[in-house]
This record gives sequence, C-alpha cells and structure tokens, in this order.
Amino acid sequence: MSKPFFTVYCLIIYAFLLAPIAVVVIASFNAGAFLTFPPQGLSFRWYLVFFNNEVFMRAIRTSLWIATLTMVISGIIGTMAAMFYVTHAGKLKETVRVAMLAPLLLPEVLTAISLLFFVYSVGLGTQNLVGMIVGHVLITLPFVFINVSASMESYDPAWSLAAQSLGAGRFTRFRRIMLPLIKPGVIGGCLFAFIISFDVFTISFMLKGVGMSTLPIQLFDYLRTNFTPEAAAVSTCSIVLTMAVVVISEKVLGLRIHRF
Amino acid sequence: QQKTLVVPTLGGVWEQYWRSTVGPAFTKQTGAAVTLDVGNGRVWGANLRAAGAAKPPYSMVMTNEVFASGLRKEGFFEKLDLTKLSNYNDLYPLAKKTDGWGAIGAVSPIGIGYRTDLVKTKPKSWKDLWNNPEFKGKIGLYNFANSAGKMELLLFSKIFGKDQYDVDAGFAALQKLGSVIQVDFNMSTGLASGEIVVAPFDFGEIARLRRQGLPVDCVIPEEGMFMFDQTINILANAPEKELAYQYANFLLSPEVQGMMMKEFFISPTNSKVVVPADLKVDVPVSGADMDKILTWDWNFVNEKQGELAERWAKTIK
Amino acid sequence: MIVPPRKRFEPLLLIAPAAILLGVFLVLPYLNIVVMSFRMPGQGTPYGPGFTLGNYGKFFSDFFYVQQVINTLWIGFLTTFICLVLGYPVALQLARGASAFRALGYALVLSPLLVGIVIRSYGWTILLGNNGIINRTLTGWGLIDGPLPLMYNALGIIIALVHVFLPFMILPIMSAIQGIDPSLEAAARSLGASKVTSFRRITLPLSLPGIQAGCILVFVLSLSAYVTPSLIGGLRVKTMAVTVVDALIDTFQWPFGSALALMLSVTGAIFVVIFGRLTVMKWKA
Amino acid sequence: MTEVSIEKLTKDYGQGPAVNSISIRIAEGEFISLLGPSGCGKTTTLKMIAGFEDATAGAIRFDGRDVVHVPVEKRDIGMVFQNYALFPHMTVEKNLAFGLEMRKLPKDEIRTRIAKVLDMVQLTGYSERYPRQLSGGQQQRVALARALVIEPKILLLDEPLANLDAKLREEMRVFIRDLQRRVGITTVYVTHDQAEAMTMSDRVVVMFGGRIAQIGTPSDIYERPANLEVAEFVGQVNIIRGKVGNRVVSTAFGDVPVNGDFADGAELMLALRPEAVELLPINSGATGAPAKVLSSYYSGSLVDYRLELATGAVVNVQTFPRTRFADGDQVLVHAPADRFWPLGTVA
Amino acid sequence: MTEVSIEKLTKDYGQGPAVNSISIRIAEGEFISLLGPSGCGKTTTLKMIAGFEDATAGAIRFDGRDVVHVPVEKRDIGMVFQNYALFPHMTVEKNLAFGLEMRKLPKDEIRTRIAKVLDMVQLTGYSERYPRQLSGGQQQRVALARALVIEPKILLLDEPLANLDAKLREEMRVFIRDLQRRVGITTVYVTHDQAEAMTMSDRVVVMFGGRIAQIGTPSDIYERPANLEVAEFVGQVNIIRGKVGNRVVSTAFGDVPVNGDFADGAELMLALRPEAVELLPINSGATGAPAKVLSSYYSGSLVDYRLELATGAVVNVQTFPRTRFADGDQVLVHAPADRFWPLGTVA
Ligand SMILES: Nc1ncnc2c1ncn2[C@@H]1O[C@H](COP(=O)(O)OP(=O)(O)OP(=O)(O)O)[C@@H](O)[C@H]1O
Ligand SMILES: Nc1ncnc2c1ncn2[C@@H]1O[C@H](COP(=O)(O)OP(=O)(O)OP(=O)(O)O)[C@@H](O)[C@H]1O
Ligand SMILES: NCCCCNCCCN
Ligand SMILES: [Mg+2]
Ligand SMILES: [Mg+2]
Repeated sequence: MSKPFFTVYCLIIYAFLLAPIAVVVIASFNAGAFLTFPPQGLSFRWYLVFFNNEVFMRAIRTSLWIATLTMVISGIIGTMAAMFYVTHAGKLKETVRVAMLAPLLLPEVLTAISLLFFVYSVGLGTQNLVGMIVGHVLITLPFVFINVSASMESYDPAWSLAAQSLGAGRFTRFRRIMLPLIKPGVIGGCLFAFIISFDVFTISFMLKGVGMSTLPIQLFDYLRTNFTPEAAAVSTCSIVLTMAVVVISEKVLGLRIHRF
Repeated sequence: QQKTLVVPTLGGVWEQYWRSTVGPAFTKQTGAAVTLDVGNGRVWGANLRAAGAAKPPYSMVMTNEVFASGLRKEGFFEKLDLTKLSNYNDLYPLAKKTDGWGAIGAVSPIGIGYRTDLVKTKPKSWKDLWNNPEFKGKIGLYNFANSAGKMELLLFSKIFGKDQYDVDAGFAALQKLGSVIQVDFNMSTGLASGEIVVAPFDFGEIARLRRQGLPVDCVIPEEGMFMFDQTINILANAPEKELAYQYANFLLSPEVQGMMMKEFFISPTNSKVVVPADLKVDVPVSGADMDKILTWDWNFVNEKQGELAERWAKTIK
Repeated sequence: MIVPPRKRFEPLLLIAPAAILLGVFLVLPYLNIVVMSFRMPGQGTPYGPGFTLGNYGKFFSDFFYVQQVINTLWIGFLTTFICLVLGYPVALQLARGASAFRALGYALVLSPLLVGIVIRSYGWTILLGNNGIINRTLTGWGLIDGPLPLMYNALGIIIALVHVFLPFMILPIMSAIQGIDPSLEAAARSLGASKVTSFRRITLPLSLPGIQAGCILVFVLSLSAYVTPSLIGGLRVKTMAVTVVDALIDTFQWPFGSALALMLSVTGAIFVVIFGRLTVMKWKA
Repeated sequence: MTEVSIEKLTKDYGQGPAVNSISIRIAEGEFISLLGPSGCGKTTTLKMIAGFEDATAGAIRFDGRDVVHVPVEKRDIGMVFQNYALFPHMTVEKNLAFGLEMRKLPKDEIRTRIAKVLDMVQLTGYSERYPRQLSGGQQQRVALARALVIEPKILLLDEPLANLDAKLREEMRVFIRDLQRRVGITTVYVTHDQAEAMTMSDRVVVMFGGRIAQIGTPSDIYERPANLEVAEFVGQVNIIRGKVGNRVVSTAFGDVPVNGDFADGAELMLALRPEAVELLPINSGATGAPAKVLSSYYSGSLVDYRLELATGAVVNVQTFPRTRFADGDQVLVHAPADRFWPLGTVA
Repeated sequence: MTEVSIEKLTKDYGQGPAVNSISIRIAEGEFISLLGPSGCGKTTTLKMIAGFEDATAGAIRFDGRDVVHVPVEKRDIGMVFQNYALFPHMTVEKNLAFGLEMRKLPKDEIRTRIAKVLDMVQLTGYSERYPRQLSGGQQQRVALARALVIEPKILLLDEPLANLDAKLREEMRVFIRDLQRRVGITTVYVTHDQAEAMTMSDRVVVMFGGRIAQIGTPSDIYERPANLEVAEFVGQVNIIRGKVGNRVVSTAFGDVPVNGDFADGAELMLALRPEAVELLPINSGATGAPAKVLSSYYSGSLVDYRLELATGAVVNVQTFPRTRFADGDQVLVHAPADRFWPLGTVA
C-alpha cells in the first residue's frame, strides 16, 4: 500500500468513527425544542438546562465513581488472570480463555437476571451497590483480560528473569518491569473497562440500588418520555469527559513503549 | 423518626415532576420522606420476583396493568383496603376494572398520531394504516414487548376478526400491513425525523410534541382507542403499608390528578376533575369518553405470552 | 520434573481472584439458569411446576430459531471481518506512525464507545434513515430516485456494529504490532521481500495474537448485541440476542428464554474454540 | 561466598536430554568455566543453577542446602544473559541501578557504584541512553555491568564477552577476574572460547552433547585431555600414525618413545599440537623431516601452515611469522618427542 | 558481482556522528572486513549499505549507480544481523526458505539448497525447530545460513560467528570463504576479532570512533599499521625507547638501525610485537638482553609473559609453551632488528 493511499484510508475510517458522534454533538447545539437534524439554529440552551438538572449531574457522578471502581477491580483481577494465562496455564489455556470470556459469551440480560436473583438469595439485595459493581466487573473483566494477554505475547520472559536475578521479588518484577512493558495492553484494557462500565445498561438497569441511577439509565428513562436536545447535550458532555480521560491517560501514562 | 416511602416512578419528565412537585407535596401532607426509584414495570417486576413476595423492596407499585396482573397472580399484591382509599369511589369505572385489586392512577389514551406536513389525507380509522398508500413503509408500531404492542394485536384482532381473542385475524392483518418501523419505546424521535409519519400515539405525547412546535396531530379513530394505563398496587407484605395507602390515595385525589393532567396531559381518572377549555385540545378524552377506551383481557395475553410473542416475531416484517 | 510445591501452587494465586469471582458470581447464579431452562413454561407466570426438555426441543424443531442462529452468526462473521479489514490499517498506523497524532487518534478510535448506545443510534438514524442525510444528499444530487435501504435491515445493523466494535479490534492489534521487532521486517527485506510481502509474511502473522483477540471480542460482542439490532434494525432482522431479551424481560418466558440464551452462549463458545484452534500459534511455547 | 554443588542434573526439553546427568562441585570463590561446542547445554546448565529452568532430574545445592525452594531473587546471583535481556524501557543508568535498588542501597552509593562500573566497562557518558540506542557490544557491556555492579555471591556469565574486540575483551577479563577475586564470588563462566576459559578459570568443565567430558585445571585440559574430542576442542591436533617396535613408534617425524602397553607391530595414533612443531628452512642443516607447504593462513601474530610430509600425511603447524614460507616451499619439520601423546591403536 | 563504493558516508543519530564521512571502494567479488572496537560504527555502516538506515550525508553506489532510491529488497543482499533477527514464527526450514521463495526458485531446488546449507552449518535435524528452541550459537548459524543460502550479489555479515566455538568458527570461515569465492560475492564482513579479519579478508578497514583509520591488506595492517592505535588494536605492541645515534637506536635489546630523519640524540619510540621476541634460557649462551619474568598467562597453545628488562622497562612476550619459565626466572630476550618499527620521537 502506498503511503498516501494508506493515510487516506485511515482518515476515512476516522471519519466513519466520528460521523454519528458528530451528528449528536451538532444536534446538542440545537436552538429548537427537538432532536432534529439539521438543527434549527444554534444555542447553548440545552447545556444550561442540563447543568441545572441535578438528576443528570448526580447520575454522572455516580457513573464516574462506579466506572473508576470497576476499572480498578477489573484491571487488577484481569491482569493477574492474563499473566496466568500466558505464562502458567499450560494445557488449561483454552479452558481459561473460554472461562474468562464467559461473561461476554453469556447474554448480558441473563447475567443480570441471574445475578439479581443471586444477590437477593444471599441476602445482599439491591439496597447497596455490591451487586451492581460485581456485575460491572464481570462484564468488563474479559476486555482487560484479552487486551493484557494480547500485549503479553510479545513480552520476553527473559526480562522478568533478569529482574529476578537482580533480586526483584514477584511484585517488584511486575511493577517495574512487566507493567511498563505491557502498558499499552493494560491501559487499553482499563480504558475499555472504564468506558464500558460508564456505558453499560442492562446490568445497571437490573442491579442498580434502590433510588439510585447511572447516566445510561437516566438517559434511557429520560428518552422514553423526552425528545429534547438535552439528551444530546448530556451525551456531548459525557463524550468530552471520557475523551479527556483518554487523552490524559495517553499524555500522562504514554500508550506506547519503545522497545526496539 | 421520619418514615420513608420508596416510590417507584418512571424517568425523564415524570421523575423531574415527582422530584419537584409530587414528592414534596406528599411529604408536606404526611411528614414522610420519599425515595424515588426510577424504572419501569420490567425492572420492578424482576426485582420483586428476585426478592420474593415475602420481602418486597417496595410498598407499592404503579405500573402497566399488563405487568401488574402477572404479579398479582403470583401473590405479590393484596386486595385494596378501600377504607383507606377515600378517593377510590370517585374514579371512573374504567379505573376500577380490577375488582378492587388495583386502581388506575393515570390514563394516556392512544389514538393515531401523524405528521400534518407529511401526510395529505388525515387518518380517520385504524384501517387507514392499510388503505392509505401515503403511509406505506412509514408506519410506526410499538413492538410486542411494549404493552402498546400487545394492544395493537388485540385491537387489530378485534377489528379484522371476531373479537380480541381472534388473534389469527390480527396476525393476518399485520402480515398484510407489510413493512413497518417497530420501536420498543420512544416513537417520537422517529416521528420528529420524519422516518415515521403515522403511528399509534398517546395524546399526551402528541400534545407535548405539538407544543414544542412539531407539526403533528392526533385523531380518535372510529374503531376506538386504547391506553397506557398505570395501575396502583399495594404489596401484600409492604414494609410501609400505611404510607403506601396514604400515597395511593394522594395520587388518586382530584388535586394530584389535576396536576398530572396539566403537566403530562393525561386523562384524569378521578371523575371530579374537569378538563378546562384551554386544555381540551391536549386532553381530548375525559368524562363519558373515558368509557370509549377499549380494555383487554390481560390474563389471556399473559397465558399465551410466549406463543403470541413468537407469532408476532414471525409475522412482522 | 522436579518442581517444588511452592512453584506449582503460586501461579494459581494469579488466577484465584478471577476464578473466585467467576465461580461465585457467574457459575453459581447460572446454575439457577440452567435449572430454569428445564422448567415448564408458565401460564401467566414466569415458569410452571415440573421439568421438561421441551424448551430445547422447541428451539431445535422450529426453523424460525435455527434461522435466527444463522442470521446471528452471519452478522457476527461479517461484522468481525469488516472490523478486521477496516481496523488493521488504523492499528498499524497507531502503532508505527508518527507520535504527534497518537493521542488524538487513540481518542478517535475510542470515540464510538463514548456515546451511549441510544444516542448513538439516533446519530445513525440521522445519517442512514430513509429521510437521513445520506439519502437526502444522494436524492438531492439526483443520483438516486428513492431512498437506499441503509437502515432497518442487516446492512444497517452491520454498519452500526462495525462502528461501535472497531475499537475492540484496533486496540489489541495495535499493542500486538508494537511488540514486533522492526529488525524482523528489515531481515525480510534483506532477503528480497517487498514491503508488501514482508508485511504479509512477517508483520501480519506476528500480529496474530492481536488479531485473534480482536476477532474474538468483536465476534462475541456482535453475537450478544441487542440494543443496536433492535434500534437500527427496526426489529426486522431477527437475531438471537434480541429474541432472548424479549423472552426474558419482556414476555417473562424464563424457561424458554434461558434455553435460548444458553444455546446462544454455547454457539459462541464453540466458535471461539474453533477460532482458537484455527489460529493456534505453534511457534509459541 | 557460596559453594555450589550440582548432582546428576538433567534437563530434557522434550527432544532428548539437553543436559544429561552432570555433576560438578564448585568451591567457594572458585572460578569455573563451562566450555563446549554450540548446543552442548551450557546455557541450560546455567539457567538451572540460576533457577530459571526446572531440572528434569538431579539436585542443586548452595552450601549444602538444596535450593529447589529458594526463589531466584533470594539466591543472590548475578547473571549475564546470552541475549543480554536488558530492560528496554530503562536507560543504561536505570538498568544498572535496578539491582542496587533491590538491595536498598543508599542513593549516593548507587550513584557512585554505577559511575565506577560504567567507567570500568568504558561506557561513561552513555548512562542516559536506552538499550536500543547502543551498539551490540555496548549492550553486552551494560549486561555485564548490571550483573557485576551488585557484587553477588554467585556470578553466572553466559558468553559475556562474545561481542567485544580483543582489546576490550582482555580488559573486561581482568576486570571480572579482579572483582571476582576481591569479593570472592563463586563464578560459573560460559564461553565457547577456549583461550578465554584457559586464561580465566581455576577449573574448566568441558561439555559435549549434554555430558561432561572432562573437568580439570586449564593445563590438565590442554595437556592431558581425556580424549581426542577434548583435545581437538581446546586446540588443534595432528594425528600422526606409526608402527610400534621396541617401545618406540616410528613416525614421519622420526622415532617417538611411548609408555604404555602396545604390542610390537601395532599401528598407533599419536597426537601432536600444531604449535609443538618447529618449522625450519630446508637448507638450515637442522635435523627434521622434509615437508612441502600446501597452504598458509596468516592471522597477524601467527601463521598456520598446512604441510604435506614425505609419507603423504598432512599436518598443521602454527608458528610465528618470523620466517615466512610460500606455498610450495620445501621445509623441515621437527617436534620434541615429549610433545606427542598416544591416542590408541588403529582398529 | 557488484562493485560497492561508499563516499563520504555519515550517520548521526542525534548524539554526534556514529559514522563520520567514510569512503571505501569495494571491488567486485572482494572480501572486505570492517574491524574496530565496540561502538565504532561498524553495524551502522553495514545498515546504510543494506539500506536500513538513511545516511545523514554521503553516497552509496553499486556498480557506479546511486542506490538511494533502490529499495532494500532490490539490492540483492544477504545480511546476517548482529542480533540474528530470525523469524520467530517460522521453523528453521521456513526461515531458510524465505529468501529462496522470494527468488521464486522451484520447490525442489529450495529443498536441496536448504538441506545443503543445513549440513554446512551442522544443523541437519534441526529444520523443524523454532528459533526459541535453539541455543544461542545454533540461532546464529541459522542466521548465517539464511543469508548465505540465497547466494546474493552482496553479502553483509555482522559478527556472524561471535557465538561459536573456535572449531566451528574455523569451519564456518572456510564455508563462507568458499561460497564467497565460488559465487564471487562482494562481501562486507563486520568483526571485532582481528584474527578473523586477517585470515578471511582481501582487505581490512580499521575504524575508530566512526572514522576510517586505515584500509589495507591484512599484512599491511599488521605489519605497517598507520598509527599506534591501529597497531595496538590488531595485536599487542611493546613500546621500546632508545636514543638515536649514527642512524642507529640503542635500546635495551641492543642497537636497532632506523631509516628516517631522526636527529642524533633524539629519544625515539620503537614498536615491537610480543611474538617477535624470542625467549631463551639465561644460560643458553645466545646473544640477548637479560630480563626477569614478572608473570605469565597460559592460554593453551600460547604463553604470554610479562618481563622486566634491565632498564626497568616492561615488555610483553608471546611464545609457544615449548619451554616454560616460572615467575621470577631470569631469561634472555632477543628480537631481530627488522621487527622494530619507529613510532616517533618522545615529545
Ligand atoms: N539507534 C541509535 N540511536 C542512537 N545512537 C546509536 C543508535 N544505534 C547506534 N548508536 C550509536 O552509534 C555508535 C555506533 O554504533 P554501531 O552499532 O554502528 O557500533 P558497532 O561498531 O557495530 O559496535 P559493536 O561492535 O559494539 O556492535 C555507537 O556509539 C552507538 O551507541
Ligand atoms: N526451549 C528449548 N526447547 C527445545 N530445545 C532447546 C530449548 N533450549 C535449548 N534447547 C536445545 O538444548 C540444547 C542445549 O542448549 P543450550 O542453550 O544449553 O546450548 P549452549 O551450550 O548454551 O549453546 P550455545 O553455545 O550455542 O549458546 C541445544 O541442542 C538446543 O537446541
Ligand atoms: N457499549 C458497547 C459495550 C457493550 C458491552 N456489552 C457486553 C455484552 C455482554 N453480553
Ligand atoms: Mg548458550
Ligand atoms: Mg555492531
């Protein structure tokens, strides 16, 4: 493939990725009362409505908090599982992989329902967030696992051995050698976990605590009865928010390591 | 110590209104705090079933009769203690059809909504969906999962067959309708974008779209209307049964019914509420017209739910 | 082999948290579901008394459901394939390209995930609908007479799924490519391979772990996707996941819904295993 | 200071044993070399001592204690990997600091130790580079420095100088040897270079195909090789044939007395190192067997000749290039009788 | 058959030039070695010839044609990378077949060629192994075989034998040299081993710090080194001082005649290689200067002595271990006058 052709190809894909989102963003500046396109005049009116809507603001805070917690738990458990899978699983490899993918293979609704029954049967109920966070962790775990294990395929075990020979214990080896070298996979997996948790609907819908709400549920409930561009404004803000998380992680953590 | 009632409610504008107005008014009247639990019949039903009838997380639910009737059959609810519901007697007969087990707290009649700018011949009858070529490919229908979808089937069965139970006729009609746009919820965005030009619509929704400037209108079809209902039920083992009754009575009161009418353009179920002239356009159904709203045998639907859903899926294109 | 007990035991600590999590919160709850799939259908209740194989029998005996499995798999394959073809070059560019735009490119790649599914579908309606921007533009230019059917069909579903699943393809491939020593390509060139050949014979096979991960994710995700097919597909194209959701939470047919859902999962698992077998990397330890 | 003892150590990767029941006892502070052809199992042995590979059978003891249960990081070893295994995401300085940080040395000391070792490996000024920005030999020196800077109890070096030039290699040898002696580090040194093994080691272990062929001091190995294979591996050998008669073998070089029980009339093979042979001009008048120069190979300080003797036998001879002979020249060859050793009779 | 000419080639990675304006003209079929200390720019030069690194300045011509725009794969080169760069996902056989497939050779020929080259590098039986299942030296041999099997026009070898033992290395040298001669491949051979450069090459290029110090035949380089640095790099040298008088320098070794314009009374430095010195027992009655053995280093075929002359000067001497002297022994040293060469006067 020639270089200009390649670049154009990539640009087209980026445009494709951006297209429906651009529509939403543009619609959010609609001065009119409807989610229509093209917008009837431009204004920030729906942003003002949104910022003054305590319900949405609270839902965003809840979602951010849950997504962060989910990302941390999933990130840790999933990375550990990936390490096992790549270096220790032996004959169990295929089994481990299918098991780790199970939460994705099983329909989210069914997982949600079975988990709902389970939390009630063990007396946890939905008065707290345990059930919902467990659900989020289950759903996001495969993403961390897959990304981390893919990036570990090119990790040279000799690096760990060298660190070990220099006196580094298990955790130090992981933190100082392996983690920096599989960073793209870990960060990718964690970003997926964060974003998916931020966006997951069915699990939250079924397992949310009584009286609380996450942003997708709030949006869903809102859109059942409201058709104003406020929803687009909310979405635009959530795009900006998560984009910021992505760009900051790239800038601060660096998503590429120079090995060669 | 202040008591707290968990109040299940719909989201969006409903939640906003409950938060800003209904909840505080109830608190003012009774001194009890209110926790809103936003959701819908599906999730409340799932939660109740998971928790079991003995330890429900709610004291009352207000939801579509189609969900309520199932839960009722499974023993979650109790027969209403009418002595605690002073407003029950003032309800239209339509709202009292459950033999004292529930009381309809809100009615949104459903007729035919359409785009006045995109449709030349305005619809008059449900049959126009089949007969008006302008509609072809631009008809919206609720899917079977939605209670409105089930009612579409029963209605068409009734129109094209012997009665609501003649679902063969209903499915045959749906088959003939050709390609339609099915939605699970939110018919409005399709109508606003023009993808849909005609569809079953509740009048309150049309009223709000029209007030927001969309060229839409809605007709009461010759064959009659159906409705989104919201039946109030009290849990047999309610943690706060007293409060639940107080809240139910509060919702059925003329004041609250009137407030909901002004806010959501529902048709009040308390016969003491009079629709003012300036609201007649947005709330076209009230008084004697309430009896023109068709009602359905939900037991029939619930028992045959699986089979009907499957036939629906196989039929609709 | 003389492996000390500690060494045999310690790696298990790595998998323990995941195993406990999955065991307690997935396997145990699902035992209930497996039992459920053998219960009698209810009459106005989620399930009735007694047990039966009928739920599975119904699935296998009715071509309607078999057809759905075919539809679902077909959509899954196409979506996966298209994601791979569209995503690989982007992954390559992100992994090897100039660093200036990487953060931006990365954010762009993730952007489809940043918009809630309902709102995203709204965006697609605006673009692909009969009355949408694309159709209006094409009609406006006189290129077409009537609207192209871009939505409310399998095409629309695939477009929307490809869009939202591309990130799951691109990211694992990107990190796999980053792990390939560029001197291997240099070696291939020195042996007479053109850029294209050295890509095909060296970079591509060495990025297989990433491709494998991406394909599995996308395939599995498209099998179980239901909001996009129902919103974009207008419920005209029947897929398993949509039917499962209908059965489980809309029409409360828990036994049949569970059976359907388990069949869907087993189908997915079978394909994951087959795919794993087909792409086994013998050069790995 | 640790004594390392290996007993019947075996490793099988699945295609037959790579290391086959070897036993070595390495004394405290001893410098031992593993010498052997490519693929004979040197690296595998080293990795088992380090604890990176599990042995298929056998035992490894440090100071008499079985170390199966001791994790690598507790063994206090320093290892140079054949392929370096430098941490690609760390600068040279960070690579070197790693082991010292693990030992919780104060920052100051870490800094001075790194500066010192960088100076020793002649990489002062390279501390901020990443491994990918270094040449092959520079990387190898960093790998060496990283293992040495921690001054471990046991040093395991896998071809640590393979990519260095003669001069640097010489300097590195001295550096390693000095440090090893000063700190008293028990050292296992893997090399394919017999000269290196000879000059550095207290003892040399010669391995072939996963087995130990001989263990001994450098001069043992060179002068009393256990068999022809060892002899040929640690240097060149000529095989000279001759008939036994009267406790003397008559060869093209003249009569060579032999010890040992050889029947008269038996045909015996004698070994002779090329550098044991003296080469003289044909007209020098000295005693010697006449020979013809077939070819010569010049390597700077030395010249290797291939000669054909009157008997038709071909011998290799190595001399200093004080006098040079051209291909085809006639010369005289002579070797002292005590430089021959018997290898056995011809079958 | 290709002539390669390099003109004022320079490469700067950003920290000053790694290769600094070098020019070499390599004749068709010539075997040239790049020799120099670690980090002097050998690999970089090779990579520029191959086309993997863009030169910062300068030109490379194949048969007079500038190759800047010729992609690597069209240059018909064979390259051995210092780190091997074996394809990890291909077996040994597939690695070797790769280049042949690119040349669209028939399957049969590919098979026979691979079998032949595997035999040459002594890896028959390893064809189904993956690189990670090979020892370091085995990997290096596969890398070598992969470059040789395609019989390219230009061969670029970067330390291709660094991990092999002396015996195998010797065999590989012969193999490379034979193939190179037979096919007439223009070859650039990077090595840190001066003996290797000397024995194999038509000409040797000695590099220091990115610059060329000398280009010449092996004996040019060894016997007429351009400067002390080159002399020291390609072998050991002793610096002997002496006063000039009457076109003769009087040194501890006796009087050495010199050519060149040196004023009488000037103090001159003379170079002398250790192997040029003869070592004799003190009581042998031969002529020579007396000296004391300080230390000796035994490396099998050779012994290195450090001696102290009567003047207190220290000299290194290399001899065969025919006669061994102990530390402290008194000996006589002698060197032919023609083995000294002048390095200049003392400042
Ligand atoms: N990618 C790079 N970035 C920066 N500097 C580099 C890079 N590659 C090589 N260098 C530097 O350029 C100089 C020459 O490197 P080169 O690899 O050519 O050396 P060499 O002669 O092959 O050495 P060796 O014998 O150790 O392999 C070295 O000082 C090295 O540190
Ligand atoms: N991971 C492995 N799988 C299978 N065989 C292996 C593996 N590692 C090494 N071997 C084989 O074991 C034998 C010994 O290998 P080892 O690396 O110990 O050799 P070595 O003596 O270090 O050789 P070199 O001098 O070439 O580095 C070799 O024949 C090699 O092919
Ligand atoms: N927003 C797309 C991510 C959706 C994750 N869904 C998981 C499905 C599990 N069956
Ligand atoms: Mg080795
Ligand atoms: Mg190099």
